[in-house]
Amino acid sequence: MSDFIAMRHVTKNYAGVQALKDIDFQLKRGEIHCLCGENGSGKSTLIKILSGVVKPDEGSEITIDGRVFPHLSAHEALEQGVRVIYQDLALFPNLTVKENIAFQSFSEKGSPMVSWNQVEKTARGAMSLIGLDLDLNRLTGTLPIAQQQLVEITRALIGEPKLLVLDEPTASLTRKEVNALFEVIFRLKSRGVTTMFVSHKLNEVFEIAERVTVLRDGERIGEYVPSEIDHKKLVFLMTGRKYESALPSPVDPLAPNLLEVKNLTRNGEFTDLSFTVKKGEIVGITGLLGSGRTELALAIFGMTVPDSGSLLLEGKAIKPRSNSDAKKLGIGYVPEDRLRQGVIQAQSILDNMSLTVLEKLKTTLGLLDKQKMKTDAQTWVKDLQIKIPSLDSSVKTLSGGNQQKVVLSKWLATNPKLLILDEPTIGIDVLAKNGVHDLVKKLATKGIGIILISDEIPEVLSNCHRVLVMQKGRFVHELVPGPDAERDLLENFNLS
Amino acid sequence: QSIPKAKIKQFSVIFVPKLVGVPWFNSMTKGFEDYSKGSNIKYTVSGAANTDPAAQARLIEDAIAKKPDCILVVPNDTAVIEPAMKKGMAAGILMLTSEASTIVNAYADIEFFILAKEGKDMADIFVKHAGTKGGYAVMVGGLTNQGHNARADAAVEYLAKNYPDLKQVTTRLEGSENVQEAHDKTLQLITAYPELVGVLYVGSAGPIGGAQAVTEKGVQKRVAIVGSAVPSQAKKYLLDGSLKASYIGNPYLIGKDSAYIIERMLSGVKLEDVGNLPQFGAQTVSGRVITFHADAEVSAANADSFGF
Amino acid sequence: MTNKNPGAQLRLQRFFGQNETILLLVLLAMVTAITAVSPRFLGPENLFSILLSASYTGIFAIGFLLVLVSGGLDVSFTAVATVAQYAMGTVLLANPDISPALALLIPLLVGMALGSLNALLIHYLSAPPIIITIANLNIFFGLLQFITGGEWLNGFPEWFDHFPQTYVLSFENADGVKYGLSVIVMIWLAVAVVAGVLMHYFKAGRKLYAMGGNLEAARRAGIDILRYRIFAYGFLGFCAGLGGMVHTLITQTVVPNTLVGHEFDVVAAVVLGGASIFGGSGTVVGTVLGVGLLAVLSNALTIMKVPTYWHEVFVGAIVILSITITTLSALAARNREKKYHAQ
Amino acid sequence: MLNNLLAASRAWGKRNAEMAALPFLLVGVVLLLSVAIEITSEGNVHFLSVENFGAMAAQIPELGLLSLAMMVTMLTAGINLSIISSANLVGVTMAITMLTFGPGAASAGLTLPLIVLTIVGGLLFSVLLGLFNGLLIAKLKITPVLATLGTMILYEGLTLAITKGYVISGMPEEFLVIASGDVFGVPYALIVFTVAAVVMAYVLQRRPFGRQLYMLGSNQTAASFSAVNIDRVILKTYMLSGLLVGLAAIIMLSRFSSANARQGTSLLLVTVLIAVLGGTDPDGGFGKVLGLVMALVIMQCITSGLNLLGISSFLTLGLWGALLIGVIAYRSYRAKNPGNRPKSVSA
Ligand SMILES: Nc1ncnc2c1ncn2[C@@H]1O[C@H](COP(=O)(O)OP(=O)(O)OP(=O)(O)O)[C@@H](O)[C@H]1O
Ligand SMILES: Nc1ncnc2c1ncn2[C@@H]1O[C@H](COP(=O)(O)OP(=O)(O)OP(=O)(O)O)[C@@H](O)[C@H]1O
Ligand SMILES: [Mg+2]
Ligand SMILES: [Mg+2]
Repeated sequence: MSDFIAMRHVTKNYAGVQALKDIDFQLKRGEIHCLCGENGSGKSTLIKILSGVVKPDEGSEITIDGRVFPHLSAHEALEQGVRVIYQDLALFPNLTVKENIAFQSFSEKGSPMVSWNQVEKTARGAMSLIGLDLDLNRLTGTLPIAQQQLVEITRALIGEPKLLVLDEPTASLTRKEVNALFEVIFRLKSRGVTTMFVSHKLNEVFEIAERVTVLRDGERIGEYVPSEIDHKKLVFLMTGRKYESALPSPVDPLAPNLLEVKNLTRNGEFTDLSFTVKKGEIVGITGLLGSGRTELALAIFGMTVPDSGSLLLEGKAIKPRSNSDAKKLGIGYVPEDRLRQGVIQAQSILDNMSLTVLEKLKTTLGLLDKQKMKTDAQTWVKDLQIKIPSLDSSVKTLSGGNQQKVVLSKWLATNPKLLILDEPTIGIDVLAKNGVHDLVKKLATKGIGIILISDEIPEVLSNCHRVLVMQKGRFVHELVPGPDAERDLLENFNLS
Repeated sequence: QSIPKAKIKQFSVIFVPKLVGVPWFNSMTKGFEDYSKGSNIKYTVSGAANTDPAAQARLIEDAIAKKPDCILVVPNDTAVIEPAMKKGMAAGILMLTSEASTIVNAYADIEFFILAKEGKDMADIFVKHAGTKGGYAVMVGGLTNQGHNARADAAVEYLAKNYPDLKQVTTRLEGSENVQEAHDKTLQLITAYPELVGVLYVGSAGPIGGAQAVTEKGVQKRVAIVGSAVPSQAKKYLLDGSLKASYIGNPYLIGKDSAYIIERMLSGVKLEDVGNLPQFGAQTVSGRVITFHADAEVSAANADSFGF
Repeated sequence: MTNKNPGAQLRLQRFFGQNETILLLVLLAMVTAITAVSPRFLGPENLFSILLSASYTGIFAIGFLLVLVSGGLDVSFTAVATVAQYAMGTVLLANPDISPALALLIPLLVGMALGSLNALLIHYLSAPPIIITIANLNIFFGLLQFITGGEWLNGFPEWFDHFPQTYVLSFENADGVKYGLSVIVMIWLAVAVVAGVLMHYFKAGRKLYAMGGNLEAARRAGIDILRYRIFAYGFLGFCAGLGGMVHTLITQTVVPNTLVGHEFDVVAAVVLGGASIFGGSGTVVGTVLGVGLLAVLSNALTIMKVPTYWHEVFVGAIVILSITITTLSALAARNREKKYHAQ
Repeated sequence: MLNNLLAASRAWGKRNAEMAALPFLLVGVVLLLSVAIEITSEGNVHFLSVENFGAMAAQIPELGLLSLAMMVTMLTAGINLSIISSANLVGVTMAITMLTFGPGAASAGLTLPLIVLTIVGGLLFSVLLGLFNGLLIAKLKITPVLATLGTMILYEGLTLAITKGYVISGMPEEFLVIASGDVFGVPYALIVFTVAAVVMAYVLQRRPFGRQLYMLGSNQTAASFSAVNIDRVILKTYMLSGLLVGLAAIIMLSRFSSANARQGTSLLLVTVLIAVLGGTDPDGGFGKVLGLVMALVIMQCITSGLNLLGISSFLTLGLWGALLIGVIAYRSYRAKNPGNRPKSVSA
């Protein structure tokens, strides 16, 4: 099989940051090729160069079907059949679903006019390819993030895709959607379409990849066949280190209830939810997309008001009306959308870390104690092992895992009794993920009650004391992680 | 002539008009300059790009820093510039104003029309064309334009006293600095008030817009358009009868006579002793206000003689 | 609420929740109220004159809409219009025999050139458009006034004179005077229709919406951002030139400081028409309605015999009120959609 | 010694990238103007003279306060287009109060208490006007441009309705002292501005509210998820903007001894210009008082300097625009080519 695409000597320097160093990378026609590496190892950059969004430095060379380009333009890449689903979605929130899906046809030569019939037909056809059924006339921005991802995937199937690039497409998908996606990939493979795939969920890599290229710090480590390496080896190749993960230390069965949720209902979101969290307990909540887990979290965190039911914290009834109420009560929430809800990217690490505790940092004059602000932040940086250039650097210079730790530290600084973590490891690499998991378990030993919301079954099973399964706004199952847990979930709820 | 050149005192005068870049003040400045050609007075203009009174006060303060011999201000708002004028006087500058008879902090104020006469003349001309019965409206350039308000007040007062059957249909309108606005508002007046017999405009764009409006509606005969239009612009409308009359002074000549007054004052002559003016002749002095009357009726026949 | 036909119901709600529909309802309510107070308002003569006097603002607004939709902003268009009309006026006075077509082409070209300059600066300096265009407003207007001394232009050739009184549809009133739909209004409507078709039926128009919705996504989708920026700002420049030309045709004069300073009148009309100040949304129909609403208001205040001193209070209050209504109904619509789709 | 100084200045420039060029620009402008004025005026007039500094000192406070009022709202990614019309409404209200009760108070020897009451009332009123803006933005979710565009027209309309277009003048002498008086040659108004600027700098940098305001300006959603009460910060911001406008109104009223509906309208866009020149990001989240003050002084030097040179105010307008574009071009160049780092260290 000849190489369909060959990238040679690809180098990229972002104003002093060496994102890629002299990378060679090949794709064979019709193969499924995974790109692995830690956060910031250059995966997205390589993809953007291939799609013509980023221009590589002088000396780089890209060959597609025998044609040689020193660099591509976005338009040329599309013409060559390269379709990319970006990590940070690239949809037009103000346009309808059908227009987003068929948008590529607007760049084709031919009539300068739009044929709306054609747009609708194209969109419908592409959706049927992956068995999607969405209101074509809905504005894309009003869709939940998972459905937006599906729109993005559908869009990539328009025209004559020769190469489908997926940059962490499964980050916000649950197993059900992931399965559907894999099916699409196999179907496309049978039509000769090549797939390039990036994921931090290594089990998925082993499930689907035919070849794996590993990047580390912008350098190519090598190319492997999955059957020849295992999970641990791959992690080692990516990080240059070995790691072990431990199960959470057991909860004291006599520990008092920290949080009691009784018959909590919010119309249209969740119904009649009751559960408890003990001090030092990690309760996992998993389920399908749109099952209402985030909504539950927001209600406990005071950002929405439930219609009925009650909340008790340490035995006392609470009714947080806002998240500052919740904060005062000792509740913290790490939101699911790190980039939009979690960090303030443009601002400094110091400012992000102290945002929740500004009132506590006041001196007698009512002014902020900058010194205390800094020393406190330094302590968190050390405790959570956050890798930062300096406290004054903006958060956007950090990798995903370190950004997530900044969010965590912001809430830990409030000295919470209850911490709700909503998808805390989306899009962060194995080591960072491991770091977050270790941290969560350590916090539990200090008596903090934790609610861990996650789509990743292995994540909840290996980090929680107890797992609740939610569907359509109700709890449908409860289990304690054990040898049969995984099978149980798969068989009863199609969750793997 | 035998005085050595170096010993001739050079006087510098800064002219601060309401705003720069409009024909009226361009023409007035030319009057200053032409009068002073070959004399020992040098004029510079320092005007704002808009009629914001605050901006003008800033300019006066800057002008004072330049330590000229004399500053002549045509204020957008007399009250606003008082403190700045006071500063100038304290700095020993001959501070003068024009069109600001109520000024307190100035050595003299030059008025180129007699307000009472202005009111009477405008009113009389208006009545000549609009008749003595019915409704009329008054439009100024801007509701906050104090000079326009004063003239409008004078005319309205005179009309109210002498022609009781002529009634103002509504409060003063604004838009007389903008042809389109004057045109639109005039049309609205015609629509809203069937009893309308005429509109009196203070502000040079107003009469043009008004004339266009009555032409459009074919009511030139019924609604008299009278106001202070720029003669060169007005001529066409005066000829076709849509503009009945214009009443305005000649800024070029006003500039020349103002320059004359300034020259005399700079050379130490008291205000009372200025004497007859080269262009407009007689003047009266009362307190610190020196007044001559430059405004005259513009007709199709004499429009060209105004030179602007 | 019944669940018989939720889809149809939603569609109905969508229609009534639409900004354009709400605006139209507000406009109709206003017209009814005004007519109740002063029946003269509703006469065809007055309505045609409202259209005529709103025409140049209307033309500016269409151009402004395009820039807004593309995610940009431009407050320099009044200065561009002034420079354009001044250029035309100067040429006309210097060569009275110049062919009308050529003379009328001048402001359009000047407008497009200056508009494109805005686009180039915004693109290459990657600077906020509002800042670049405030700067250019000062540069364009300042230099024009400095160079020309602000002299007024008038006394244009004969053919220039009668333009606004050329009617497409004409009637005679009781006095036997002709009135009707002026060509100038038709120019406005033509620009609106062209823009409307362009925005909805042409790929170029959809690309502008895309850029305004998500610039990075547009870049990744292979849209040549610079080209479409030049297109949007150039089109506004074109509209500014055209508006300036129309303004000169109506007033028969060029007075440099009449348009500058009235940028916010146009901004108010366009956002009242439902265009988002952050780009990506807005329609031509909404914009025309927004312009209409403000034009009706300013016309009606005099006709309703409201004392002049209170006019601005009314305008301010109505602007705040309409924006509140459209903002709140947009929020309500979004919640409705969410609820419907959650079912 | 010199090296330390250089290093310190480089560190400062790094920390304050958005205003790093301003000190040089300021020095450059002053030098250029001094020389140009010296030459053209043949030594009669000096840029670096007591008179000129006096003139500039008189003009800086009101423009400075208004620019601060504009800047705080821009930090939250908002804008306040109603600053000028608020100032006029407040000014007119205060003027009418003093004129109405002035004679009575004077005969009773209570002029001073009346003035103090008027000032306090005026400040409260302007905070209220700001609050109204804040309510429209925070509670009704109207975008700041539109909300303040509406109130800009509304407030001006109210002032016009009150004054019928006439100017209200003749404030008590004791009130005029605010603008005309000085201590050791420093005008009171300048002191007011300086104090306001220093307090603002502290509030923005060192009060919890200030930090929240910046954070909210960068990413409102994330700030709200961090338990920042968004509505309250926005309300406070616009009230603070109102308060600064109130101070400007007092100074304007005292400086002109009069108030009317449309004073200072030409300053609106100038305040935006000054804020941006001083490094405030119109997209929110960044900007410092020090930068604004430097930009203010630069603008004032240019305006006054060009006036002294006798240059047309239209050319000055054009030069402002060119200066702004120049500074933005410089910043954009620096952003694309940061530091004097060699192109590739590792290669
Ligand atoms: N626009 C940019 N400007 C400056 N540096 C950048 C830019 N984009 C990426 N980088 C840097 O280049 C490096 C590689 O980034 P890239 O996004 O390719 O990593 P990645 O492997 O996709 O990471 P992740 O798994 O977190 O998505 C990182 O150090 C990143 O900070
Ligand atoms: N497939 C779907 N069809 C219709 N509405 C959906 C769908 N998925 C999600 N939603 C709605 O979108 C909203 C938010 O979606 P989101 O994906 O964040 O789910 P969620 O409630 O946070 O649950 P989870 O955390 O389990 O994903 C929910 O209110 C849900 O009703
Ligand atoms: Mg990536
Ligand atoms: Mg969720």
